[in-house]
Amino acid sequence: MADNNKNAVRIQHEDFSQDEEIKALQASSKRMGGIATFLGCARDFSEGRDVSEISFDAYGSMALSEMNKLRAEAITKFGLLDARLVHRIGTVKGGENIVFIAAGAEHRAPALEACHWLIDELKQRVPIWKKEITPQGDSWVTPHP
Amino acid sequence: MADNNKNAVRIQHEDFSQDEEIKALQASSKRMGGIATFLGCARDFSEGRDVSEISFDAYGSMALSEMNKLRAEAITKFGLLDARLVHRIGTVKGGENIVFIAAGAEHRAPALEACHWLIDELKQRVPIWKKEITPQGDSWVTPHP
Amino acid sequence: MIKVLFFGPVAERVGTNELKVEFHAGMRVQDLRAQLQAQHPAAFEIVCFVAVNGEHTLDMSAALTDNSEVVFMSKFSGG
Amino acid sequence: MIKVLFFGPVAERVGTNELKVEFHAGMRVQDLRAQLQAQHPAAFEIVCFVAVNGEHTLDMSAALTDNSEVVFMSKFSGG
Repeated sequence: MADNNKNAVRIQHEDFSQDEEIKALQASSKRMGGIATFLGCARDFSEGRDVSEISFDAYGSMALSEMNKLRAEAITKFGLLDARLVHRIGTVKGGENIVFIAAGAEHRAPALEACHWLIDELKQRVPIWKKEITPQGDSWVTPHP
Repeated sequence: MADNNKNAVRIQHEDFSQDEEIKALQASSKRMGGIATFLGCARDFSEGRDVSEISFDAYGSMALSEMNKLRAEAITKFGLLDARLVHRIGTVKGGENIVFIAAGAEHRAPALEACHWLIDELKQRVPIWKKEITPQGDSWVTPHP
Repeated sequence: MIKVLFFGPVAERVGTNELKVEFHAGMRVQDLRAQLQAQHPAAFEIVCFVAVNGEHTLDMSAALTDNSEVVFMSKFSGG
Repeated sequence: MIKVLFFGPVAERVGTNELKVEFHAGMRVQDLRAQLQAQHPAAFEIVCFVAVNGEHTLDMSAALTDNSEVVFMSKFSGG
């Protein structure tokens, strides 16, 4: 059931609608009582500097395959009914959406825990890099340990 | 800033749009990098029985005041930029939305932790009661400890 | 008068959402509770929380004032 | 031929997204790494991960096969 949905993991330039993602997630099961989501967005201000936009580079094929693995692992590990992962690439302006994770389960605890785990693992495992474009120049973001 | 928004805590009969809630949350700060949400929905199936709809009773004035306290506590405790809590009352059909929590922070960890804390506390502290309407009859839900 | 409210499963067992109880000087939460419990024992089996004027109250020996709103509540099941 | 790809800050320091390196029998990941590191020392300062044919690889002594795709990557900063 959870594997029917070919659009559950995506890397794309366009923005996405959370209402539509949630509706697609809900469509996978009538037993879903809890849905936890995480939305990462571009801040206008980072490390003391104004940021006008963020551009992304990705090792696309591997990023998609890692995101698919993460989804499958989360479904098994937390007993989810379904999960979705969407990451934007290209250029994203301040305030815009970057990444979206949704985890649906019968009850709230596994949904909430899976969502937290998924975004932490995505940041560790998925080959995508972020560059901040500021009035003072561009710089690749160095992740904190 | 976070307290300007008079609609951030609501108890209502109507459904809500997550996209609109998120947009309102984001409008409170340009520094918001992470938004965690929890959506509770009515399952069609609970404790081995089909559930056609759920009806809610609430001690409305106290429920709203407890939800407002929860929001203020979460903002302080987790250093959030903003948070929103919406709970539906009246009658909700299988698959429909019941409760929505959104927590926004500069970084992801406080947003995710606050969202989990808020839904757990809401269930403990907010005087709302749920009745499952099934083909075999109605019954008030007894919460698990 | 004390206004007593019931919701959800407690209201169903009491058979109403609201009762008025005569106030008397020195009346404490536990006095009101004992009086109502005697009349509605099945409802009070599931009462876990008391709110006075919209605030959770743990102190059953707290004095009530006239025109207070008191709510005897079962475990919450919202969310 | 080995196809070597670079992304993000590593690509910026190498000055290109892709290089071709002659394959030779017995070539290991660490041989390829040493050769490229000598040519692009600044880029390899920030390399933390290696992928071979789209999979994370920790074993630097693993043998490469001809036509492999190898990617030397800095810490990820997606999400």
